[in-house]
Amino acid sequence: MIDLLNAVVVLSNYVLIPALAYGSQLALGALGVTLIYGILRFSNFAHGDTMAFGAMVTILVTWLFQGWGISLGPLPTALLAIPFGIAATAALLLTTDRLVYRFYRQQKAAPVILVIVSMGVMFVMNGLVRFIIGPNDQRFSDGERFIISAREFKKLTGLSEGLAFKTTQGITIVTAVIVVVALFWFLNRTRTGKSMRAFSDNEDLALLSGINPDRVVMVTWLIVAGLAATAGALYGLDKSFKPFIYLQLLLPIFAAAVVGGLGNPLGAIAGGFVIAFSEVLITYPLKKVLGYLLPDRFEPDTLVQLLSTDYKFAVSFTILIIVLLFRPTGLFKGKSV
Amino acid sequence: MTINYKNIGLFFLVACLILGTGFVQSWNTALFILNMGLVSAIMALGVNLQWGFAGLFNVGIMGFVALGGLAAVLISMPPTTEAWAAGGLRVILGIVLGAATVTTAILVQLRMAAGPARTLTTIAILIGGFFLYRAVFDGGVAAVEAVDAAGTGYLGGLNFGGASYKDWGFMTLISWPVGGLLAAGVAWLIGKTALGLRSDYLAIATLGISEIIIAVMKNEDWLSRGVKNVIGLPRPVPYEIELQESAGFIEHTTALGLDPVTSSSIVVKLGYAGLFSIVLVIVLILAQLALASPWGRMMRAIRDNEEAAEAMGKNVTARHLQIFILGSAICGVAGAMMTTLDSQLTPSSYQPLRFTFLVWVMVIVGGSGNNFGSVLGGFLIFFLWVQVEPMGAILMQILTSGMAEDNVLRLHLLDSVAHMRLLTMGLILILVLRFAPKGLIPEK
Amino acid sequence: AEDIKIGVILGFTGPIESLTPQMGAAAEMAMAEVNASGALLGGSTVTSVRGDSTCIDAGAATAVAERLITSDGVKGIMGADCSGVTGAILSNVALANGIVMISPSATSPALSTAEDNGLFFRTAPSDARQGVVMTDVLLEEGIDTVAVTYTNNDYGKGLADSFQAAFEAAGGTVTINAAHEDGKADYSAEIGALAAAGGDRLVVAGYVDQGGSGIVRAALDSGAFDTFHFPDGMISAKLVENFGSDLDGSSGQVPGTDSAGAGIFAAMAGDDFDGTSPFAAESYDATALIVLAMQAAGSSDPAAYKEKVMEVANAPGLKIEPGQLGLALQAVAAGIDIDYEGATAVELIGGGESAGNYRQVGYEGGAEITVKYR
Amino acid sequence: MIKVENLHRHFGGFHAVDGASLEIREGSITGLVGPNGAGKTTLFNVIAGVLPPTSGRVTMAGDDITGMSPHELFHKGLLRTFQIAHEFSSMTVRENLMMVPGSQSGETLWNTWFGRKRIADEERALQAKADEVLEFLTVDHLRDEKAGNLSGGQKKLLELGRTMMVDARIVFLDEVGAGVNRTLLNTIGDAIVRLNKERGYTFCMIEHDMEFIGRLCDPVIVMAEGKVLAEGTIDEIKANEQVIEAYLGTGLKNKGAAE
Amino acid sequence: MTEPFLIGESMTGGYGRGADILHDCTIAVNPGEIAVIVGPNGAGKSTAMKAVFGMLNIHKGSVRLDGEDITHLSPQDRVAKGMAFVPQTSNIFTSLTVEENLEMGAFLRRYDIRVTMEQIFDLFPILRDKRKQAAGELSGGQRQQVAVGRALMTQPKVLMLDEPTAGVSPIVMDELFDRIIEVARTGISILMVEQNARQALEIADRGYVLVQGANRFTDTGAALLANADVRKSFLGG
Ligand SMILES: Nc1ncnc2c1ncn2[C@@H]1O[C@H](COP(=O)(O)OP(=O)(O)OP(=O)(O)O)[C@@H](O)[C@H]1O
Ligand SMILES: Nc1ncnc2c1ncn2[C@@H]1O[C@H](COP(=O)(O)OP(=O)(O)OP(=O)(O)O)[C@@H](O)[C@H]1O
Ligand SMILES: [Mg+2]
Ligand SMILES: [Mg+2]
Repeated sequence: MIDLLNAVVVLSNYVLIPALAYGSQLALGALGVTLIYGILRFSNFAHGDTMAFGAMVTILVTWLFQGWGISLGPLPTALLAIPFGIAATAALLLTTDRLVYRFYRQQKAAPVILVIVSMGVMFVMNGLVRFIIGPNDQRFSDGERFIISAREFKKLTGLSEGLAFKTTQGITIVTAVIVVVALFWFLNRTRTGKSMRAFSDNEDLALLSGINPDRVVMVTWLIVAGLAATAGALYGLDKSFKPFIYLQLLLPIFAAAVVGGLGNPLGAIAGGFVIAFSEVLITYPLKKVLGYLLPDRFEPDTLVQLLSTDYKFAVSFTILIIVLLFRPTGLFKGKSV
Repeated sequence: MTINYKNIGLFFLVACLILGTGFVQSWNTALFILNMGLVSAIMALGVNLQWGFAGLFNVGIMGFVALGGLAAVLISMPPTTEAWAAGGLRVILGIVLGAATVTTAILVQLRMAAGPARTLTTIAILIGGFFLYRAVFDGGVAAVEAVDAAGTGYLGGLNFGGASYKDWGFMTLISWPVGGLLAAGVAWLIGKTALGLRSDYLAIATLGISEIIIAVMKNEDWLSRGVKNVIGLPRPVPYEIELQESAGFIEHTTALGLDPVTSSSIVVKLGYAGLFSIVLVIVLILAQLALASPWGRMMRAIRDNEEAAEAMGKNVTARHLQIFILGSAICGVAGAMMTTLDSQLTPSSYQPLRFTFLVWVMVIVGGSGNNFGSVLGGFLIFFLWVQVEPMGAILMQILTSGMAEDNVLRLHLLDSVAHMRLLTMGLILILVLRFAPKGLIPEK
Repeated sequence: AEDIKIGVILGFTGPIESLTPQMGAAAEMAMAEVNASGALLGGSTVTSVRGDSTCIDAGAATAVAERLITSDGVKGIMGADCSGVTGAILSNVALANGIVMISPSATSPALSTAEDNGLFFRTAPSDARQGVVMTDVLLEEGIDTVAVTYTNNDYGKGLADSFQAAFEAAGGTVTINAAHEDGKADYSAEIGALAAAGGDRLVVAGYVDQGGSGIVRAALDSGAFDTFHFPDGMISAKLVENFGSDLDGSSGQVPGTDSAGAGIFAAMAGDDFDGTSPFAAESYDATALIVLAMQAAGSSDPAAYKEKVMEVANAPGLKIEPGQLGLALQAVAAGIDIDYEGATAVELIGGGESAGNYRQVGYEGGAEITVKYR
Repeated sequence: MIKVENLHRHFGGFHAVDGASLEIREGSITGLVGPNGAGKTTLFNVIAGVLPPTSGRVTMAGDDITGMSPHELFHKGLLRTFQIAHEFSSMTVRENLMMVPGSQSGETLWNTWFGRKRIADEERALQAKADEVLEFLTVDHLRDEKAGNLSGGQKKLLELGRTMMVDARIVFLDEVGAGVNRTLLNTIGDAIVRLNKERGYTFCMIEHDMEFIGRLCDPVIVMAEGKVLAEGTIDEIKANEQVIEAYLGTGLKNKGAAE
Repeated sequence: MTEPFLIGESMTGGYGRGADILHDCTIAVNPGEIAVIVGPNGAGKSTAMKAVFGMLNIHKGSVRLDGEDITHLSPQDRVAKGMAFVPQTSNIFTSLTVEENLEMGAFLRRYDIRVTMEQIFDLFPILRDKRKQAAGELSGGQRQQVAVGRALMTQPKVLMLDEPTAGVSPIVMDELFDRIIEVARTGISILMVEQNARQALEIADRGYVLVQGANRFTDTGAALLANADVRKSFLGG
């Protein structure tokens, strides 16, 4: 019995919780990507760096607050600073749209042009962030690190395996779920949300219905700013902030958005979990778990690992491709331009 | 006809940029840009074939380029005889077993009637095959990798020149078409499975596959030393040192009043430029002929509306596969050429940003759907890629010129010069597309 | 008197971009010192020309090196940083143009045997040596089972392999030797695998700015490992800053000596940059060696001064510490043999690489302490 | 010519075609009418291989063609037009027509490189043919215009024009008349009859303009709710109570009041 | 002569930088009237409609609504002024459900749209069954019904329809014309393009025959129907 519990705890600690948290992080990023794809109809490569920008502003404000002695008790002070991050990101995105994207929208440029333009924007934002805060790691987390740490858990339960659950993991998971539900509701139930979908479907006809395109675009960027800054800050809190990483984060984020079905918020979260779980689960060596579950005689002396972690990306992409083969526009019937 | 002047003007402009580099900076740098521009132009042609002609959103270019590089190693390096003796056959046997397992499984799927029996047999074959494969293969790999891990530790290639393998530089030329074939083979596999996907879904699938290819090249040390890199590939052109030591060469250069060291590297680069130009011209002519023919028309029709093209008797799936393989093969050839130019294979230098997206930028900025646009884009963007670094520095100097010597902002700005490289690239990209939203030489 | 240009090719952007500013600053500090003395080749000056190696993109790195050599006319290269691009620049550019390269941080064993025509040196030791030192440290601490994770490049792989070989030969057990990719968003899978394999200590052969820290963070958070062992790429003030007392009980080693030089160097760096940042001291020394060799050869021609590098670096001769470059230049000019010790107790062996002195570190009360030198 | 047996096509739980059986006689011009959403277009799509049937069988001159792909069917001489025009919008009007004929030697890569001469000859012939068709459809002045820039009706004409580029055995026309000017439509009707008489093409056409159907078609098949409701001559159909109720209606109620 | 409620007067213009499509073309309609435009394919009927709705730049002539010059207003401002338009092609939101399509028609109306929607469903019963289905999955005729329904949802002052009956079955077409008459009777101006020209002209107060972008004949519907020339060349005899 104890063995069974230990096995469950090991699996939760190294597979379930990390994958849930990582999946939520991906989902938050993927939501922004998927929203831009859904409404403005292009894959935004600058999203990773938008997240970095939002996180950067949040960090700067957090430092300010920390300097003033403001804190949130057990919760990270950064939560207080996120609204400022969002506001700054919103300003940045609206400016970018005004200076860059609007021109191509009016030209009715092909989506791929926008994709390439967004790469240009990515380079510029990337330079901007590194310019302002530098290329290095920055730490800004405070408050309680853990809801429960491995050591406490062991003491509490007397089990030989520990289970750690970080505050940031908790916040991320909760936020992701709330945001997905809210966004889904907003897009499918509210007038503004529907008008945004209408705009993405048929811009000319949206005009004929009296929908104001500028407003739709603005609302989209505002929501994206909220998502990007929140996602960026939460990611930075959980791991650490480093501008370069946000660029790397883009790949799994896109994968999550695509496998879930582009343009669909529910897809983004499903996609996030698919990617996260396939990375963590397939490469997890079962040695310890089996060690608890099987009688001593059968205890494995190898790692019992299906594939080495070298191939964790390969695994998640293989799964992605298999999913797409059966559901060509993702789990939740996404769009394609 | 005016449009033609504009295009010639654009090519002239790029030529001037490269020549200008030669005059202002150095001819070596100019030739380096020229050579990489030639290779990039070929890659861009491959991508243009897929995207511009057929609308296939392939974001896995990096993988095909890397496969070309792999071919360069597999063809032009000497075999590691000890490694072959230690476990070469076992590795090969392992691979054969693996392939046989998959083939048998597929055959079972095709031949047996559907039902639990078939599923069970397939699973049994796959699992049994997997363990058999691992048992045979892993041992072989361990043996191969144990052979002088720091120096070789891999099976090596097919260059039988022995100790003087470096003199067999023509082997690298053979590796170019082989790189194309290797890429084509993998493209065929991918195409068979994934080409049914649309737009961005195909994109992410190809992106993933290219990451998988790189992962394999990074981690399978027995194949090409993984992240330990293979350096010192033979060359199809003479070595600078040889030229510098050859009496005849020194005589010629001094007669012309040139420095033998500089001229040796220029001569070598010109050699590469000649070889690359031949390939580019061939690919360009073939692509251009194909585009301006009923075949090109059919491809454009498929790109415009697959359903209607299918109804008009065009086999869309087969055509997509054809052009996907062709475009990928061209990228493979270019990849082998690039590895030849670098004379080394370093898997970790294959980054999507550099090898996939930069090529896309070339195609789009050049003008997708237009072969000359792709060639122009290849040269121009690579020129920028190299030159934005000094440009970024100049930009910073201009920005800071008015500030006091110890101005904090000035120091901060100068500190961040290195980050201005990508920023400058981004700005230029945005500006170019602003003034030529359909690319510099748009499709007609 | 001429203005001699020296190329400083480091990855100012890319995966080790947080180390390179200090390295570059150290190199330029050496040049400033030389210029201040006015003793070089009858009043010549040296100027730094920076180039971005990107650390990973061999193509970009060779292009930069090419430009520095052929258009800026540099007479020597301080760099490059990462082993991959260093090999590329060496075989494609430096060899062809006959330019001397002294790398402060390329540690791949493969570079020991690369063809170099006597043009390539490094002030960092080969990782083959570090593997042995690491084994000694661990076994002395009574650790005989470890898990190893390395950054998946030639540095990490080379180090992990040489360590595993040395450790197992000495009777230890490596439960798992798994790679991690730098710059990835999440290391849960890697930590899962490492934890499942188990071990008394986790050896992290990575970069502190990169996946290395991510791995340590994830391992600590999930309770997978409490103590670690860090090779050179991980040891830095940053590590302590990041993890504080969580590291207590961990160990590591980094190229370094108890020579007074290291301390002097750190003091010289003062507030300008962090003198204890990895490979900053090596960068200072690499630059110094180039200049001193020029002085010894009486010429800035690489073909001439490449012969002198080993000579000025090794005994016998007048020992030279950081801050004494002016003195050294005068001594050489006066025909006195010198033995450049510098900030890292430079001693070049074999084909021109650092012999490899290491500082063994431990962690106590949230601080890094020096246990001893090896 | 074409025989459809107990054909079903479901979308999720919805039965768009629900057990339809019908026959298109060789050499006939068969009309297919029925209320909006009766399943006519879906039926076409299944026959032409665009949609796989849920169940049922389609044969062409005795050969089973169920589930064959559209391009294979094209080469068997089965052509179709689309109700919502599917022009190749970035190609010129003339290119839209010239791409149609199958097995052009210029569609093989090898020939584009080494068989230029043959291609040039073929192209000339194709071009002449295309121009002839364009003239007939009164859009010859637009031959170098991008097809995407055509007016709604012109696009429909182009749909029709494509089927005139090759020798077909059977042509399925899905509302080619909708949006086409009536005077021109009459000319088109004449051409259809001519092709039918002189070249022996079989036609099957969906149309809501009863006058047009009446002028050309015999027999007329009426579909409703995925099934065949009636079949017969136009007069029989017009007199059929069920058809009137489901499809034809009884004319304007308000007409008088408007004037 | 008093000025008509809506008039596009002497409009000359074309698409982008291309040649002019419209040449001095005039279209007008009054409240409670039905105006019908007929003409051969490519005559510029749809172009004229778009010009009136401001989706195309005209460089000569003007558009006036109720005496006010609206030549330079954007389409969406014209919607706000009470104009509604059903284009000839891509006239529905394919990825939105039928119901959402209708809601979008009433985007600018914030108050009770349920009643109007019920009326639309009564007019086109099939749409009630398919209200939750994506409009892109509908049959051709059903789509057309959605498109017209969307415009009716606006409850406009001017309703502009480009070939509303293309592809709809006879029974629905009759319903539709009936409805149009009803709508006109409530004082709304209706401007439509039709290829089912004879039925359309029968109910039209004004008729315009457009050829190559210019007015060829302008008269009452009945008069045009009676004109042998018009019948032969444009109405199919
Ligand atoms: N992809 C689809 N998904 C769901 N339902 C569909 C789909 N395609 C068609 N339908 C439904 O199937 C029914 C038949 O459609 P079809 O297009 O065959 O009608 P039709 O007879 O051609 O009508 P029309 O005269 O209006 O063109 C319609 O009710 C339509 O809503
Ligand atoms: N977007 C466009 N760009 C350029 N030319 C266009 C465009 N749309 C239409 N045209 C051209 O303008 C002319 C008039 O087109 P319009 O759509 O107004 O015709 P129409 O009278 O509505 O015809 P139909 O009855 O076929 O719908 C046509 O010759 C067409 O080729
Ligand atoms: Mg239909
Ligand atoms: Mg029209």
